[in-house]
Amino acid sequence: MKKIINDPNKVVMDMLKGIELASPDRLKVVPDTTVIARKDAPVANKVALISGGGSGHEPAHAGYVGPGMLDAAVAGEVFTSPTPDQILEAIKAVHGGSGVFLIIKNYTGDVMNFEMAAELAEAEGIEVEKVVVNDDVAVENSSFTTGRRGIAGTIFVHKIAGTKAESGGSLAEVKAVAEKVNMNVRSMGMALSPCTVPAAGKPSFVLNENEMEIGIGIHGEPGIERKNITTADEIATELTKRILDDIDYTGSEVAVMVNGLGATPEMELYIVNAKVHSILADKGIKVYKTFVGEYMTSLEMAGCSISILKLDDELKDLLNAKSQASAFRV
Amino acid sequence: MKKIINDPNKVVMDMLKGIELASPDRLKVVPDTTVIARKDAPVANKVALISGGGSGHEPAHAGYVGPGMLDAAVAGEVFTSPTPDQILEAIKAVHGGSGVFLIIKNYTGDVMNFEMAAELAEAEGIEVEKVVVNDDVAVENSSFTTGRRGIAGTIFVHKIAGTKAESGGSLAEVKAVAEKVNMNVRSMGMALSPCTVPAAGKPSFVLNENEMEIGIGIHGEPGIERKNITTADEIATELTKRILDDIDYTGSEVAVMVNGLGATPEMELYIVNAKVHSILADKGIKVYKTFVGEYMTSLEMAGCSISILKLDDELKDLLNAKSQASAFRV
Amino acid sequence: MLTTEQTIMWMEKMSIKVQENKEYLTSLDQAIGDGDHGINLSRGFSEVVSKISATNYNSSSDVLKDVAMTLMSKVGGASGPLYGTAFLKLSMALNEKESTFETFTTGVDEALNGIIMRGKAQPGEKTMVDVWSPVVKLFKETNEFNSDKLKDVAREAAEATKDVKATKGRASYLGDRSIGHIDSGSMSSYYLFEALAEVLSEGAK
Amino acid sequence: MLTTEQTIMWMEKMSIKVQENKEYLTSLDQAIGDGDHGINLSRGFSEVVSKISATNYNSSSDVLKDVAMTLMSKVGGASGPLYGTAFLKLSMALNEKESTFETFTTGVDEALNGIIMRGKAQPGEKTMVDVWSPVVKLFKETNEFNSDKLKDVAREAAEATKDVKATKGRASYLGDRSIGHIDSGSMSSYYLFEALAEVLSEGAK
Ligand SMILES: Nc1ncnc2c1ncn2[C@@H]1O[C@H](COP(=O)(O)OP(=O)(O)O)[C@@H](O)[C@H]1O
Ligand SMILES: Nc1ncnc2c1ncn2[C@@H]1O[C@H](COP(=O)(O)OP(=O)(O)O)[C@@H](O)[C@H]1O
Ligand SMILES: [Mg+2]
Ligand SMILES: [Mg+2]
Ligand SMILES: [Mg+2]
Ligand SMILES: [Mg+2]
Repeated sequence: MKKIINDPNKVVMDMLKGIELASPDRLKVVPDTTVIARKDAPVANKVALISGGGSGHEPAHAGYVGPGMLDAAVAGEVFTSPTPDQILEAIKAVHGGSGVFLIIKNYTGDVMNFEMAAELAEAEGIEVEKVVVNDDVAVENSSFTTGRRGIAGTIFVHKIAGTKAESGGSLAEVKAVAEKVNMNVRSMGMALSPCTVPAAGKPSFVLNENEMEIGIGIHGEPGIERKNITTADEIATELTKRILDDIDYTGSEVAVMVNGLGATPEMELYIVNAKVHSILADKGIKVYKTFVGEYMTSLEMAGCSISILKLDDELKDLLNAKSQASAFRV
Repeated sequence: MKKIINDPNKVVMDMLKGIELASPDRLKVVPDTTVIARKDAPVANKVALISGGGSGHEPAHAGYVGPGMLDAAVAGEVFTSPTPDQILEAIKAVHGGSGVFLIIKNYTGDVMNFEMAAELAEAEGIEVEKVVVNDDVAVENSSFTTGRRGIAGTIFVHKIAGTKAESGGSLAEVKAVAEKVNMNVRSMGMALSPCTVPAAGKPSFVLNENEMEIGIGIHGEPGIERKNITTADEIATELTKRILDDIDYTGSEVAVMVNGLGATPEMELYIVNAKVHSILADKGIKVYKTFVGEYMTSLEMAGCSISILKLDDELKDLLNAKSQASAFRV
Repeated sequence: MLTTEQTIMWMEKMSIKVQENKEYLTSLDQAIGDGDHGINLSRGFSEVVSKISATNYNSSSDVLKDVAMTLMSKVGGASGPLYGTAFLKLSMALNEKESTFETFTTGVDEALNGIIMRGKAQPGEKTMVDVWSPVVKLFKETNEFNSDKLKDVAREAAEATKDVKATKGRASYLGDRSIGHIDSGSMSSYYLFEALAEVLSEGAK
Repeated sequence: MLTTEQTIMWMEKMSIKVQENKEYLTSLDQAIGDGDHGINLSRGFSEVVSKISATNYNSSSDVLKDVAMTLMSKVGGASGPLYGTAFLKLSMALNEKESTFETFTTGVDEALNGIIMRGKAQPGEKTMVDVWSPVVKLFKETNEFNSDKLKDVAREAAEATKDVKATKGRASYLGDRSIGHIDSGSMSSYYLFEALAEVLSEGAK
């Protein structure tokens, strides 16, 4: 394992220190917690948004804290959902009197820990609502199983629900628009190489020189299928097809996100982006806005995911508004 | 070689297409060139700024094109300086009547190609000035050799000179402030792993599991020294020491950039940042602004560089002004 | 059936087993999950041991309540809330009651119900439920504690998860590719019952 | 000394050598540079060959001018401007003059001066100058073309760069670690003179 770290068991605390020092005017670590909050939190009379999950997905989630997006991000250990007490600390730190909205990615651990925190907060009289994001079409959406995962499409929820809250939306309105984004966003990813959890010390799986994993998650889990590596165009085509098979985007306007998983050069993401645009153009789907970069990573995994969000006028306006989070530019 | 590409010999063209499609409202590819320019170029009566170099350093340089930074970026083949004719195309595309300013990183190839382009432009009656950035303290600054390289500190030149030009600075003023940044910025990098030029198909060098290279450039060249890998704190200490040995920053305010070379998780960059801040605090050097992320990469190299810029009031104001380039947030 | 001291010994033994098998548990989770189960439990149970060794207890129930709260706030992921809930239910069942085989049986039954309530997995979905459920059955079907039987049942149940296709937890994302690997949470649950068996059979000597 | 046809053959031969040795040149550049020299020249000389095979020429000088312009606009990096300048100077020296051994000698001398003017390297700094400079010396010291001598001098000069510490070009960043590797641009310059020697000795047959 080659990493620029001090102690594999202290990476999260060390990172949080570095994040706070990088943006002392904008962010703060809530003392004795793993919570990064807006410097000016709690913001009175605004619905407060909280997201989070395991660490190792940077810039998710601290990079999305800021006016127009999240009020706080809760960092768990690497790839491990944060615990209810930490999430509760976040809730208490940002609650401004208009309720708290939790953006949860659909993993058993995340859902349980956030729900337990919500129960604890409600016991203290704080109104809490949530959305469970499940945009990953690699996994079947069945009520008999864990269902689809939440991956990079979650960033669109942060942005759109965040802007709704910033512009005075009520808890119910924020929840409604978050659900709407979740209903309309689909993602799928692939990897060329695995990643190594610092405390584990060895890669999560092994791929041969000619292999790739399709339908990868963001926690170093193996994907749904192992294949011979093909061209960027074929990869973009396969991922996009799986997404388009899942909802009908015909005739609509969309936002596209080509997300790098950590080690993929931006050059390659732009090459994928070119193909995604040409596929969508061929199908008469109009791209309203494109995001190319690292938004939701999996440590140093090489690979990418594609997310497509179907837009209407409300979503366009909310997506387009300026945000001041460091990792999301519009 | 594992890459998400179509044809190793067409990566630059494919990438440029993807960049243009991602930001059709802000950027354009000058037809039949490898030049990315501001959509509204040429901007009348503004000094036009051009940077560029080999590809593979993304977001450098197209990510810095936008109001308040560059007017155009010229992309060469991977790690290969662009040719004079392409640079000339960029000059002609952005020249708005107040002269053109070239930001060149100090590599023999870049300097020669940009200078030849400048000569051609001057022959066509366009006034051209330049700065040759050489911030890398890994290499000795000798007039008998090629001298220090230009690496991530170049981004500070883009921003500060760019804002000077945006706010109406003359060609001489833009040059003066660019020189001032170059005089006051120092950088040094290290790598945990090499990178692979697509057309070469194999990595530029090999490092054992316990080795790192100190004093690495941004083209997959070996560094100046190979060592056993140590902790993030020791790495940050070594790089920072080399920088502080080179200029006296005592009592001054500085901007810090912790730059990822491509495959390094943001988590690790923040861990390095925490140590850099504590070193500077110990020395009584005040950090005015911090930038952590991927600013000047070397394909999928794992590693980082640290840059420190000594600030005065003029540089602070220019650094602080908003820019609309996609890869640089203030 | 379980004294305060034995409860503490149970947790200490479990902690040792988890540390010793940290890499094995992690490698099981790497194969079909995200590779943190050993790390998570090792962090959690060392915190448990430091907590309970620094505190004086008057009952098993109090020990188990601290175990529950510590796991809940130090483990995270899926296993944190699940083990946390299990120990909380067990603690509640033993609260202010004499610790007999019957109360303990009720306790593990309620712990299992807690896991099912939180995680919504049924037996056969390749989760720790697949170990807890036959263990509860064993407790219910017998009327005194049998260390060897407990170990056998738990171990066989854990190993049997190998042939199951996961439909809950992270391994479910793999579909058929989850077959052929033991579930990490089932293996750690086996260690838990093995530790209990060892503590109680030592006590019996 | 060099007919228009021979000039074209020279470039074709050079292009073949560069394609054949593309990986070798790249590996030389990987060791102490950035690993693109073979790629750069292969791209450049295939463009040269397509350009000159699609054009009719009346003189060596015109061929070489197109070679220069093509390399200048297709190679980039350090070697693009340097080879571009070299061919431009050679073309200028041969312009409207009879191609004799003397005019050609003047041409390579001016090409070398062009390389030095652009790149500011002196002999002994581990760059292509280390090959061009003994080659020019050979031309000046003899009064007729000698294929074998030219090949020998150029090859020995290229190989001798192995023991030199670089002070110009990218290899200079490595300091002492640059010793022990042949300079890639010196090797490609050797191919250039080898190609010339082969064309002219074939012509001589
Ligand atoms: N819904 C569930 N019900 C019961 N147990 C579960 C459930 N989901 C996961 N588990 C158990 O948790 C274990 C994984 O724990 P751990 O790796 O610590 O958490 P995570 O999956 O969040 O990384 C699995 O091996 C499985 O036994
Ligand atoms: N200043 C210089 N003068 C003469 N030749 C040089 C100089 N710098 C570099 N070279 C030559 O150029 C070669 C490298 O070319 P190439 O790899 O194509 O360019 P780059 O170094 O820009 O990647 C070196 O091997 C050396 O022979
Ligand atoms: Mg986990
Ligand atoms: Mg080069
Ligand atoms: Mg796990
Ligand atoms: Mg080179």
